[in-house]
Amino acid sequence: MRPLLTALGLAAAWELLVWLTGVPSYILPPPSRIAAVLADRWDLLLDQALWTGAEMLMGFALGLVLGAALAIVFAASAGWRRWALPLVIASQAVPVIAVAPLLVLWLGYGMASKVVMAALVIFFPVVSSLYDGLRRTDEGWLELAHTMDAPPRAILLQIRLPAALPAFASGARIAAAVAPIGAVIGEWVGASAGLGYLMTQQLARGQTPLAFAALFVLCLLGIGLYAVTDRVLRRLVPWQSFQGD
Amino acid sequence: MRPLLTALGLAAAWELLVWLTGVPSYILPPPSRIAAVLADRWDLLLDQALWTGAEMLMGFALGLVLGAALAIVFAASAGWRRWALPLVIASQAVPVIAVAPLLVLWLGYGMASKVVMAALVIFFPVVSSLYDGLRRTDEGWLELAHTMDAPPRAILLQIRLPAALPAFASGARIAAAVAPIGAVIGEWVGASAGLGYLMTQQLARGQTPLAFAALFVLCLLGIGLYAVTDRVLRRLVPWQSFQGD
Amino acid sequence: QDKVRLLLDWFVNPDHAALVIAKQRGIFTKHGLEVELIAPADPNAPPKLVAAGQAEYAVSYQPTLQMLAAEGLPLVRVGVLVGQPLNSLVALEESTIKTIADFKGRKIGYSVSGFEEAVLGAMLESAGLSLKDVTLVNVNFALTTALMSKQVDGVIGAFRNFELNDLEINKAKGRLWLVEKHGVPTYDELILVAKRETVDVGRTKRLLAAIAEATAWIKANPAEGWALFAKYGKEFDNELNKLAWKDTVPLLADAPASLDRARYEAFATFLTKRGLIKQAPPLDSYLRDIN
Amino acid sequence: MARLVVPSLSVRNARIAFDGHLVAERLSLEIPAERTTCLLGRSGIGKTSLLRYLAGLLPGTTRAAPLAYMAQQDRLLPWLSALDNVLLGYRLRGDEAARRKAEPRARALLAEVGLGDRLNDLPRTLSGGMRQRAALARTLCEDRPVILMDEPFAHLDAVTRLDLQDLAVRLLAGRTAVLVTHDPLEALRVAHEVRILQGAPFTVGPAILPPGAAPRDPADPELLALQARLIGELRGSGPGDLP
Amino acid sequence: MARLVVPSLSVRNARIAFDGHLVAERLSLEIPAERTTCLLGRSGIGKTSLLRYLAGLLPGTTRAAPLAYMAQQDRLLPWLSALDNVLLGYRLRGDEAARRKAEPRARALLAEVGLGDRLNDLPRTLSGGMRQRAALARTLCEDRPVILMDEPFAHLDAVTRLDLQDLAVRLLAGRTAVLVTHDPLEALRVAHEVRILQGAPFTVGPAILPPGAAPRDPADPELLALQARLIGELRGSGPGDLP
Ligand SMILES: Nc1ncnc2c1ncn2[C@@H]1O[C@H](COP(=O)(O)OP(=O)(O)OP(=O)(O)O)[C@@H](O)[C@H]1O
Ligand SMILES: Nc1ncnc2c1ncn2[C@@H]1O[C@H](COP(=O)(O)OP(=O)(O)OP(=O)(O)O)[C@@H](O)[C@H]1O
Ligand SMILES: [Mg+2]
Ligand SMILES: [Mg+2]
Repeated sequence: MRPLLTALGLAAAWELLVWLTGVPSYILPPPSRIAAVLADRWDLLLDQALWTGAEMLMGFALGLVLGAALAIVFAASAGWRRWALPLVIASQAVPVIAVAPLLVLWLGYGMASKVVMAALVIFFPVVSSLYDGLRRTDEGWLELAHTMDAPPRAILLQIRLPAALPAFASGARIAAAVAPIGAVIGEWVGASAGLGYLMTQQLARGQTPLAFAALFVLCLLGIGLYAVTDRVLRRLVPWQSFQGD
Repeated sequence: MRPLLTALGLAAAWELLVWLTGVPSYILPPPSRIAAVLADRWDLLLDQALWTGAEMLMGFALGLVLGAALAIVFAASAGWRRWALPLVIASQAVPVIAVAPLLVLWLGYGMASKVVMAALVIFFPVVSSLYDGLRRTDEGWLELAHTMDAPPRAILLQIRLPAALPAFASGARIAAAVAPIGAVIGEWVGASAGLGYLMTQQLARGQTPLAFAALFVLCLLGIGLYAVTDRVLRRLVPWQSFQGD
Repeated sequence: QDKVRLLLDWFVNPDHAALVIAKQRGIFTKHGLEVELIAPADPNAPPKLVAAGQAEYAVSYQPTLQMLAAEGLPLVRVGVLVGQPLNSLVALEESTIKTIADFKGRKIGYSVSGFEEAVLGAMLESAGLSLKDVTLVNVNFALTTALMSKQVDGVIGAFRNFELNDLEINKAKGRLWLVEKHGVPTYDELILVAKRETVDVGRTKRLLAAIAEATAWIKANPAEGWALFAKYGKEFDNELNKLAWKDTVPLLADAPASLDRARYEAFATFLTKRGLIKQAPPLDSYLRDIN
Repeated sequence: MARLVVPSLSVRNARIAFDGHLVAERLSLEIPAERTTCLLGRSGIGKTSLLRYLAGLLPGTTRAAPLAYMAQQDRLLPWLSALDNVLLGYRLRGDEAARRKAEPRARALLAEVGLGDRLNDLPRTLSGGMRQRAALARTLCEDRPVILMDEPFAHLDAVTRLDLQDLAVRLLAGRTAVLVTHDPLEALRVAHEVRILQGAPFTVGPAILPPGAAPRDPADPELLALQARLIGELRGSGPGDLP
Repeated sequence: MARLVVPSLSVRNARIAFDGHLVAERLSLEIPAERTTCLLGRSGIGKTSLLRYLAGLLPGTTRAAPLAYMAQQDRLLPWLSALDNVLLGYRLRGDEAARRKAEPRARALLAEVGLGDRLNDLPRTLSGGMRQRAALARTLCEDRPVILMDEPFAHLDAVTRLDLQDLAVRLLAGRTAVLVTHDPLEALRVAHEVRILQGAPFTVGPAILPPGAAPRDPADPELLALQARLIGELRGSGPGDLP
């Protein structure tokens, strides 16, 4: 109920904004027009949304796994960290147009190259947050483990990792929110399908309302993934208290 | 010394990769060719790097401020959170091509529109992490403040906020790493200068080595900003112990 | 049946009419080809991928081919889809810009193609101006949007068969300057390229024959052609493509295998003079006459 | 102090439970005003829960009057110096004038608890007992009519403990104080009333009134006799979970 | 136990300092093997630091033998149940067979400290004293030749404390144990040797040997006399920071 009200309120505010600022509708269509397009072309949008949703989910899953694995490796080994951390940071500065041909060359035009590109965007918040969490473990626990003759591996997996789960959750939340744009960026690689493709195609030729309808669906995907992730993540850390709703 | 060794090692690995996979140099130039271009065109690259660097720093600063402010607002007010948090999440799903015309309309082709676009990418990790940190304050401290009749504002600013600084630092680290791509994305909004602009141009002309030289400089900007941010952030939380270097 | 991957230059649009119709009507199959059309998002990637062996053919542009050839990419032109420039300089009719000379001191938007400066420079010089007299802004793909919202005073890189229609749909009228009439040598807008070492002449012949046949059919049945094209994908069935279709059909090359070497010679000279290529590679290194 | 109304605290028909786990039921209790009441009871019986009930920290409870609550953990803020931690209440309430007025008292209190030369040190450089003393100083500096303290001297050595008991008696005079402790002798030294919690769910025993004025002499045979009685009562009163 | 070599601990010419703050210098100390040594000393004098030195937890130190260390804080892992916390050492060392063998002992120990019905509860649902008891069980479950404990009974009521002292005496027999406490009587009840830390930087006084076998009767007049002597020594021996 409440989310619906919020959505309606936001749409009204937007309609008002368009009306007040007099933004032409080929730049920012009013929600009423977007709604009309949504109603009219929902089959097309649904088709593309399925593509993008699939890319998004796969990229998210891959990003989470890859990010968590890398963070653990970094926490475990100073050697790896020294070599690979700069690479991981540098990877975030790489625009898709520079690597798109490379990805196609290695992975073909199919979904794989798109998912990999999406994961490249999505994995970083996870690595960074989790690694951050892993390196600020409570000293007391580490001392305890140390006096227990725990091997570093066990300390990492049984103490530092669970202790860093809230940090992981933080990173995963960011990852969930950027997953849709990751998928859209991925759509630049390889063959054309998906909401990002539809948007680019429509915008390039002035079909703004349809493009914004696609954008709206994309935003819904993002908010949905975030909401689900947020729920699941809270379960992940039952010993942690949360303020707010 | 050590970073230099790392860099050399990585370059060697890359050269080997290019050599082994036989990737054509118009798709992935070997570091030796990029180095040659770097040496040859450093003045051009420096010019563009200054632009992008400026956008990046301004976007980063704006992103940090905006992100921190929003997180605090969200933590302070359930009302704002309910309305604006979905918007903030949705904002991360918006590709630059959809908002570029709007930004240009409102801010013109100057630096402002690029910085705003960059900030839009950069601010999210900060909001999300900090807000996450703000909502998992130690219950004991909250109880203490409660028995002390602290007004919610004071609790937020004097207890929850300092306690969430490590979370803020986590977000800021991610923000620092994505700042360069933020700037490049910003350059999509009608640029005529900058590394991203240069890259697009050179890739279109088949001048891949120069494009990758620009990419290399961009990565350096990213790693530099990350390193500096990381240092500064550790100072920010002197009471927190850090494992690892 | 030969399996062939053909990379389009961009998203599917009426410029690709012959390819789409040949596929839809089974003309490729008739010529013993099983063609997969792949639309990328980045117009610059296809020729590189062809050079790297990731596809047999790509749709590209003459100037792009010549620049890439100068950079040493092993590409050859094997055919043509649109044998004349589509590129043009456009301003709003309602604006004060009536001649190219009126652009002095104005902003011109473009979408990176790699040679916009060369084309625009030549056009401006034909009117006594130079690139220094205007401000160039990369507006990426939002050419008409930038123009209509008056963020720029003109755009270069607008396709004559598209952007005017786009303006029209949005209730604006454009004024158009054709590049080839204002100091730019004429060239082939859309061509087919293949990898130099691996061109299969026989197969290419069949491909071009199929395209020629499709083109002929389209020109004979434009309305039916549109209906077929609109069925290729839900996203292609829109007002703009419908209008553009009408303007594009007459421009399709009747003889895709034809080759005008002089055109390439002249344009190479132009690119060299404009500083986009240092040294023009020999024509034979990147042109392959399939006939 | 004079300006504050010092209330008594009363619990009426209270129920304390944590998801299914019942700690107290139909509990009624009167804590007299301007007196120090010590609570004794086996570990895990519900002393902390009762204190939190009185402090209005349990869901559905409110507190009766402004109070200072010293928890079982020190709860020092790691980013504030000892002095700033002691002044935390004043900083949080944002009354700059009050804070300035309280500062000399905070310094004096820290000196009295033996941290006069550690004013500017961060908590992480303090020993466990020092942290507890800082928390004690923070609680006493709050200058509230009601003061609730949960094992405030647990980490202090025997001598320091005696000194700080004296300090507490002095500063708690005229306030309504509830003090949880595990040391019967400590309870007998400082309290006007001692109460024993027993059983699960717990009930609160009748008030035991040690003779004379606090702080009492721990070697007083009457006190020692009372101590033996208290220990005896505790022994037979576990929450049922000790063998 | 028999299989383990139980070593004595020795400190030779040690120096303990925290950025400039000198805690001990030229410290030499012999802790006898298979004996329980109790350390007494004013709050902040350096007991924890000495224990950490012995545990090899201070920079530049190493420990002499496998040991179990119970810190002043309980250090329970919040995501593990009480039982899993007690078995933490075995889980960490990854020896599944040993863990399975230790589990019945862990359960028994938890029952002995009164947590027999809280095996599967998370630490956050336990009271402060319960947490301390769980930490005690964890330390004793480790089955090490050397055991270091920092105020292990601080949060326990008088009765539970006596019971657990008995438990500790029983389980520490044959091991080298060092136990920091603030309660002189507790030290006298359980220790073979009691040592007092005094001064800043601290020195360690001569070993005081309570008569008879532990656990001793706390009402024994000889013990009470010794207690008075210890308190006297403590009183004159602050780290110089108490007024
Ligand atoms: N990490 C640290 N940084 C700086 N100073 C420290 C640190 N740890 C301990 N100290 C100082 O060393 C001294 C001894 O501390 P320690 O914790 O050993 O005392 P203690 O005898 O255990 O006291 P308590 O009985 O209060 O636990 C104290 O003055 C303390 O402030
Ligand atoms: N948050 C909680 N969730 C579940 N159970 C709880 C919670 N807090 C306390 N309890 C339970 O309530 C009972 C009373 O706990 P409480 O902390 O009040 O004991 P206490 O008398 O203060 O013990 P101690 O002397 O050990 O501090 C215990 O059985 C404890 O496990
Ligand atoms: Mg308690
Ligand atoms: Mg200590």
